[in-house]
Amino acid sequence: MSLTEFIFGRLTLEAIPYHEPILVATFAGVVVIGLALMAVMFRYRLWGPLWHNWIVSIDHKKIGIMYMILGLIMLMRGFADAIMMRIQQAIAFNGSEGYLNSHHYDQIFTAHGVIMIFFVAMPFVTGLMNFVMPLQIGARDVAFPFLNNFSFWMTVGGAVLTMLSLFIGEYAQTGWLAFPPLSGIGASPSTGVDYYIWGLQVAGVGTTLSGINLLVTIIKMRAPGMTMMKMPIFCWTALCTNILIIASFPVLTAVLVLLTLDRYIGTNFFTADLGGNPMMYVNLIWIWGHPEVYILILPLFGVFSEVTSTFSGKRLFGYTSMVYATIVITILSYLVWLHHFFTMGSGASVNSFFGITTMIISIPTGAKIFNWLFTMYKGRIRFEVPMYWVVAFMITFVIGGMTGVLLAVPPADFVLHNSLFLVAHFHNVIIGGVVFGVFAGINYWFPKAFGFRLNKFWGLVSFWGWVIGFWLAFTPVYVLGLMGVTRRLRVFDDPSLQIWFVIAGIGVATIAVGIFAFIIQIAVSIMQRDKLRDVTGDPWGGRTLEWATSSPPPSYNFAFTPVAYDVDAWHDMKQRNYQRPLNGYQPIHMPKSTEAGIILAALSTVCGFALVWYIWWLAALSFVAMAGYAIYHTFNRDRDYYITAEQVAETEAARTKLLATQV
Amino acid sequence: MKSFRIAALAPLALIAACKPVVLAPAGDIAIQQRDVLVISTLLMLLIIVPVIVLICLFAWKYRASNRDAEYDPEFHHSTRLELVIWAAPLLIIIALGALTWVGTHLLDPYRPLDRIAEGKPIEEDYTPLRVEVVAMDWKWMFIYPEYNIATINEFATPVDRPVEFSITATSVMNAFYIPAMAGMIYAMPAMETKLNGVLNHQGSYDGFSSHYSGHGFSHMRFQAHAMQTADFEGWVQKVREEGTDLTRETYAELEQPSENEPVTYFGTVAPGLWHALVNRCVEANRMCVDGMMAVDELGGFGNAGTMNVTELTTKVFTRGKTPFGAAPVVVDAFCTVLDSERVYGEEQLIVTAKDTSPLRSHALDRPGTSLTPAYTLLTAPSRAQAL
Amino acid sequence: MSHVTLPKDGAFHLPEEPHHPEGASTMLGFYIYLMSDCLIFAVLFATYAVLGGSYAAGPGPKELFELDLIAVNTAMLLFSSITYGFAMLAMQRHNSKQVIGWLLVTAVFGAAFLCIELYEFHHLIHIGAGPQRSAFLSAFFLLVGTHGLHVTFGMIWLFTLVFQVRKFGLTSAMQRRLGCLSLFWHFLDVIWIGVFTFVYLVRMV
Amino acid sequence: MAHHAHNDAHHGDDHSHGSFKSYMTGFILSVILTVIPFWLVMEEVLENPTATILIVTGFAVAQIIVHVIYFLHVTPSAEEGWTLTSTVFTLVVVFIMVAGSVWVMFNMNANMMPAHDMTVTGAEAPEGMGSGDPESPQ
Repeated sequence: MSLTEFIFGRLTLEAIPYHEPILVATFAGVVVIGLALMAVMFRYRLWGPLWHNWIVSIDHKKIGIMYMILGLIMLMRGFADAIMMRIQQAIAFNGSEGYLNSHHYDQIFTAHGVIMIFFVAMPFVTGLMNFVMPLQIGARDVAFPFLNNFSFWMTVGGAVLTMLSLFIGEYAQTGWLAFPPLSGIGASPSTGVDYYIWGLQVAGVGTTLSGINLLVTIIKMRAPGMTMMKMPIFCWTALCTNILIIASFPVLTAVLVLLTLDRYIGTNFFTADLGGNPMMYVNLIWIWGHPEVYILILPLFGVFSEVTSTFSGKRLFGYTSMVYATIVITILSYLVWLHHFFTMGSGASVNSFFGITTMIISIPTGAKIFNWLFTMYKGRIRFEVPMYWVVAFMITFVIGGMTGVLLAVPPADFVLHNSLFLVAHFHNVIIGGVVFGVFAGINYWFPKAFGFRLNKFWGLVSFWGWVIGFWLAFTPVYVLGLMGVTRRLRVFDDPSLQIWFVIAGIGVATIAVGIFAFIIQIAVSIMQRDKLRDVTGDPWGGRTLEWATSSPPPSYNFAFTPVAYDVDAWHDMKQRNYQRPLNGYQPIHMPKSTEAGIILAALSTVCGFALVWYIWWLAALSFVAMAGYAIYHTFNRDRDYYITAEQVAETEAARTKLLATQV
Repeated sequence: MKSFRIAALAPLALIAACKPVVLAPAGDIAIQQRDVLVISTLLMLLIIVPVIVLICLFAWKYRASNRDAEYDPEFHHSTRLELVIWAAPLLIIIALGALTWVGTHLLDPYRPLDRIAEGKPIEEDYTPLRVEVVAMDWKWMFIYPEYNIATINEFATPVDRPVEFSITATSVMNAFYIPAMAGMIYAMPAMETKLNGVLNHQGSYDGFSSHYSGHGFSHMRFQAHAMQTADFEGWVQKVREEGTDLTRETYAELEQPSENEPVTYFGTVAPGLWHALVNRCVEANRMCVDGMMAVDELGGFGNAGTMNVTELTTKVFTRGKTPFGAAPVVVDAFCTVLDSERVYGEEQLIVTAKDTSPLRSHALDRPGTSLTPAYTLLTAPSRAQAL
Repeated sequence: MSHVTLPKDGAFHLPEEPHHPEGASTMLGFYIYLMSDCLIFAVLFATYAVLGGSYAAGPGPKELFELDLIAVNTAMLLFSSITYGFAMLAMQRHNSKQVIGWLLVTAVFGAAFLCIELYEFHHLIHIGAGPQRSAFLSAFFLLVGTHGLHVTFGMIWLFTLVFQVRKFGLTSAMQRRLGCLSLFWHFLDVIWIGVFTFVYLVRMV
Repeated sequence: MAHHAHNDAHHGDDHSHGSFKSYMTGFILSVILTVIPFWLVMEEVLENPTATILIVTGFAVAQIIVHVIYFLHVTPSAEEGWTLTSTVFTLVVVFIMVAGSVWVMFNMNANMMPAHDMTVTGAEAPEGMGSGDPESPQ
């Protein structure tokens, strides 16, 4: 081994893809934007505030917001991948190879899937839970505030590793679940799969810990009086989501470890030669993969419930059956994983068992749809932006649900599996469920987070862009699926397919309008913030506790710990003429910010990078540093402080003054 | 769903360009699968359509500006309504579940056909056309053991003759799919999947891999020709005449990754090739996977099993050199009993597996759990005799 | 906090800041972490169950495993469990010297366990039955090795705590940490029951 | 099982820590439950391997329960029952995962693994065990 090999592992200058014009242009763009941002930061001396108020902050609200920003940034990347794929598929006909070679194209669809699930949907979901849930249960923060910060930065670390693969080396060319033997060292000897593995492992640690954190928060820190059956429904869905996270992400971790060992030390878990069995990988990864689907959708079910009930001016219809439906979905989601590989050939009995369990899940899900429907019934529906998203969701999601149940019928799955019909189905439920829900949530809670509403006009432009774009993009994909077109194809022979891909491309362009309008919506709203200001803290006539405090909430959330007597605790308080206390404040015990989270996460990211490139000394060094720093951190006993009663009084007095201007 | 889509897209007048092969297939199995698909869709539309209508209706009727609509903020519970809410989807799912159970068993790809088309049951002494399919990087190989011929990227069958595919892959996972004929099934290295199907109409149909398998995946396509019996005989003759010999050496060359492979014919096929390639022992001096499994079932090969490996010298797509650990190895075609005796002495026994019951069968009639083989222990003299 | 008594007058807030003991959630949080760790082991057990018979014409358990060694190993871990229990009892009596003493005894048993395991692994690799030989051996090394790795981290943690108990005394934070390590240590023993039963004993019948 | 550590104001959690008696009970039970299966297997006490496997498994389950109660102190009252709930939930998931994987993989293997129902006798040996190549033995 030469010295350079020792120092740099397999990292050489060739790893930088300067021969790929698209990547070079992207890189140049990133550098320019990055430099501009840096310049702005220095110009306005923002580094200090950014570091102290955000990066090391352990305030669950700020961490929640940072998760949302991460999700948004990664959405841009994932969406850029989507556009590139759509263009390639729309032009690669009649002998044309399109503009992407297979090496590049295969990375794009892999990255698109991984990024959209792990670094868009997951941060959005975690961010919403982080921001909203502690407020809804009347808590001051989460159970383990430091861990929360650490989890966030681990998620960022995973995203960084994934993004690095754009400019140093390559990403996996295996599809988003990296089935071996294709992801084995023989078929994928380069760094792609290693980036995939370590990116997910680093982010996975963050996800699991955040799951534990939020679960314990819900169990331990609910406001007095808030029994389990008086919890807001969003908290229930968050509870079940976090249970699913805790009970499924370890499976992903373990199965990726198996793949890692096959790739790094030549074990034989999934190789075909020495007794290994690649089907075991498929089996295990879907044991994680199916609950993951519900991790993504359940919190959004909660969002839809809150939004429907608020804007219909009614209590949620069938709260109890909603709760039980959520619990049933949680447990059933562990019994259906095989429907992802009916066509692997496990035999009729196994297939029909898993097919039927899958269908059973649609019963509680159907019940939920009906519950929302009857919440609207005899309500007084105010069509603000979040409510638009709800109605669009309900219509879109039932169709996505129907095609999903269709795919759960094994004989039908045999002709539709891996086809574009399947692709259309899961985009139908993930865009129609998760993305619509996230936008409903953002529009709904934005005033809580920042103290002013989002502009309605641009919100509606964004809404129509997404909804029309979605149907325009994915109806043709359904049709193509029925025409027997399979997924992940790069070039096509049959010219009659082209028109459908072109329509799908137009649809994606329309979605782009929706995304762009969302950014404009935020920018316009910031400019019009005085006009859109909400001083009441309760702009929508909300029903749950988060609307009881100011917008944005103070760092301690509630000056006094609230007491809940009803599911709609805040609505109950308003009904019974609750008067906000104006004196008698107590000092509040709060955790202190710490930089340990970002340092540990940075070290693990370095460790992951070193492992990708076989730079063993760096991997060992960063691992030892990580362990050492973690131990060092346990010696730190300066972890909390008190917000004095005077400071609380001052903050609350300012709010009293503001509220007075309103009346 | 379909009518919805048609309605949505009718103005674009694109339906003419749409050839939904999944909805209008040419093979009996695919037709039955299509029927299941359509029936399930209709069953679900029973509930989906009213729900969508109600969503629109309620959203419109109870809008805040409509002051005429009843407003009852306390209406949040109704036992009767909730019973209906749970019961309605439940009933649909019960119907669908029954359909699924029956459909899954009847249309199991492992199950031999019992009819050629609707109203045309299979006669008793009918043997299906056996075709052995190999998913390679990135092309398809079809071996016809009856005729001892093979092709690359072209498949032909007589119309109305049931076909029994045995499917495997050389390196990574693929899925074998002729949408017009029957559903797909995975093709995996060291595994053998089965698919039964039939084509009822003369013509050429698309076939391809429907599971992403690497860079050449997009071009991994072939034509499936359904021809009249006489034409099929002619086709076989053509393959025999135009084809070269498929020896183990030719096969080893074919195994190397290549894209856009043209249609190629082989007039003869090396004996035992299919067995060897499924069991990953085409190359000399490799132990076959089934042999390994037979040994494993009897508890492995003992400590002698630590020395019956040899370094993997040829480049194999599925294995590679890892940064840690020794170079990849393969199991030798066995050290002989004499080798074993030389190293481990007399008491090391070689055992052989014997299982006369069929190991696998079709889903409907799997013969219980007869997976335990009977053991035959060979003593030293009989071992010597055996070898 | 849900167990705080509600104000009798039906007020919508608590006049006093409720006593919110520091780290009240730590033990539950850690227990839930252990449950997630348990699922990692479940995957490894499942892998062993599925691939455990694939010897690839190599050696099987009967040639490779030595039950005498495993019995000794099991004893080591079981002893370390009870000595850790004694450390916890000493902690309840607020006797930090005894706590440290019992922790060190626990560490000795833990180290013995690790040494025996390393010896076993070394022996297997030496005779050519390393994790690369067959899927069975891959699954075996990974499952037993992961358990061993956990014990190793437990040891590092244990020494950290010995040091911290000396430095800080048995503060409530230290008691909580000792409690967490107690859960971790006994949890590893529970996993080991699965290992010696399903990896070794059952396969030697 | 003792709960005197319950609601100990010093550390504020309600996780009990056990007493000398409970630890010793657990330890002695564990020793018994460990020694018997080892003895059964090492001395090959029973003729029937299936019976041995079942008994050994039974002892393992019993010992796990003993550990969980006496060492991990999981009881219905600890942490308001949340530890018990999470333990039960975890066991359910573990069961689904392990049993499900074994069931699924058994079916897959039965359907797809190459058949090896051949009798290895002299003449067929190279065909079955070796590569089928005439010069197979080393």
